[in-house]
Amino acid sequence: MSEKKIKKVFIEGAISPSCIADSIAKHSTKKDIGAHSIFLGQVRNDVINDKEVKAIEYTAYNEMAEEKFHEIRETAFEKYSLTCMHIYHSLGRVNSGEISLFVFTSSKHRKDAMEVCSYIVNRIKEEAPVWGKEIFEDESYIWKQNTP
Amino acid sequence: MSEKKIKKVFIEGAISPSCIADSIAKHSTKKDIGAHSIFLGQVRNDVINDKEVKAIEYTAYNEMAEEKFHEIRETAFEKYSLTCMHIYHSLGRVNSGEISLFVFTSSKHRKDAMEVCSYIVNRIKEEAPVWGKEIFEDESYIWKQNTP
Amino acid sequence: MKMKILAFGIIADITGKSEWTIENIQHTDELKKHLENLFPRLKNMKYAIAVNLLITNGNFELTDGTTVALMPPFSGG
Amino acid sequence: MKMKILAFGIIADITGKSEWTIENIQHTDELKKHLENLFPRLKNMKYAIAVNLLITNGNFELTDGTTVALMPPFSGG
Repeated sequence: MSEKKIKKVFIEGAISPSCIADSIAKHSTKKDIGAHSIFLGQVRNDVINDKEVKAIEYTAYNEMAEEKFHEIRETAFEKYSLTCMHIYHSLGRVNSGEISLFVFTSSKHRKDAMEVCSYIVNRIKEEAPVWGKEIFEDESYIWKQNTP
Repeated sequence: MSEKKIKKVFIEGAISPSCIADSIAKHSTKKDIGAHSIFLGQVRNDVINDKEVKAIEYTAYNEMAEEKFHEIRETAFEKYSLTCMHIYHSLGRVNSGEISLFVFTSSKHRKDAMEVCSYIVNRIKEEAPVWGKEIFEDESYIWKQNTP
Repeated sequence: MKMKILAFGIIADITGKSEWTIENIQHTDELKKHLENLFPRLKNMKYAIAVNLLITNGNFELTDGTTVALMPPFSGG
Repeated sequence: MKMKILAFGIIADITGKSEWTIENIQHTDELKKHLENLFPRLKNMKYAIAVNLLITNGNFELTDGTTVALMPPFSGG
């Protein structure tokens, strides 16, 4: 492994609204920021073969995922005019209605903040080695497939 | 005025992170939502002619603005696959580092939530009859000009 | 024939008031001329005119009881 | 020559284990054939192979001490 500092992305279980509020509040000291863009992924209660999804259980290839998140982070800072960025992804069980992905980008102007947020979310969905297992009421499951 | 129900958009002073957290938390019962997109406008401490902006004071043509927000809302629901949307805009004084605009869109899938959020923010900046007065340390001011 | 005038942002600074009544002005072009005579700084200002909440394009006839808003470029958000 | 194999998602379900060691396999194509013999369901699966954290394209030579990960399509977020 190289010596670059890798920020912690994975957190155990759902991401709470109060954690998101804390993250936002911390940026009030960064007074050159004019625009924040936030993406939140929430677990849906899809019905598959007549059974309702109660939760998603996430697993990851942690070591590779942390590298990938770091690379996405570096590229985002190179490609966009960006002041701050934070990524949090759940591992383990997240119930439907709860939040499992939190991407937070901040820039001087709105265009940068919004474009880079969308860029990061798309790369995470496509490239992060994370797998979701959709668990039904009876604890049976299927492996989730992301829509492109 | 027509009889359509107009949602309240303007709030007095800054939008607090805890208000944003409450808004997010309320959506955990809407289990068909898979993606939230949030835009936050934060007041910057720009330096203009060697003086630092300490706050922005917002005024609006309230009656016209509420109509415009309503129209933006209706068009957004027509153009995009959207489950929920909320717009909050500050009136009065908002200090640098504080939040003055909060746009919150929710959809089944990420693409809709992110595109419509950006659409709404751009329309608000261009079409909402709201004016910001940038106030300096010595209480002198200039009228804000939005970047396109 | 009376109309209500509303002024916003820098325009209210220039006119020194944000709401007043005018009489016997037939259309928006006449109103602009009238205001620019009273407040010459308006001549170099970019502003939109809304009549009863709708932004006007070109010259627009004014009738009794209308509300006319003078609006400099928006800067919300 | 020993290599560590990691299996994720539905692949770990099929193989019944998420981590094990194999010996004396020269390259990724040989590994795939070996695994598909042991676990025929893998033949119809779409999966990527990462060697030491990097996703491989085409056949890739394996050396002592490498870590090989078997990864079905990602579904995070």
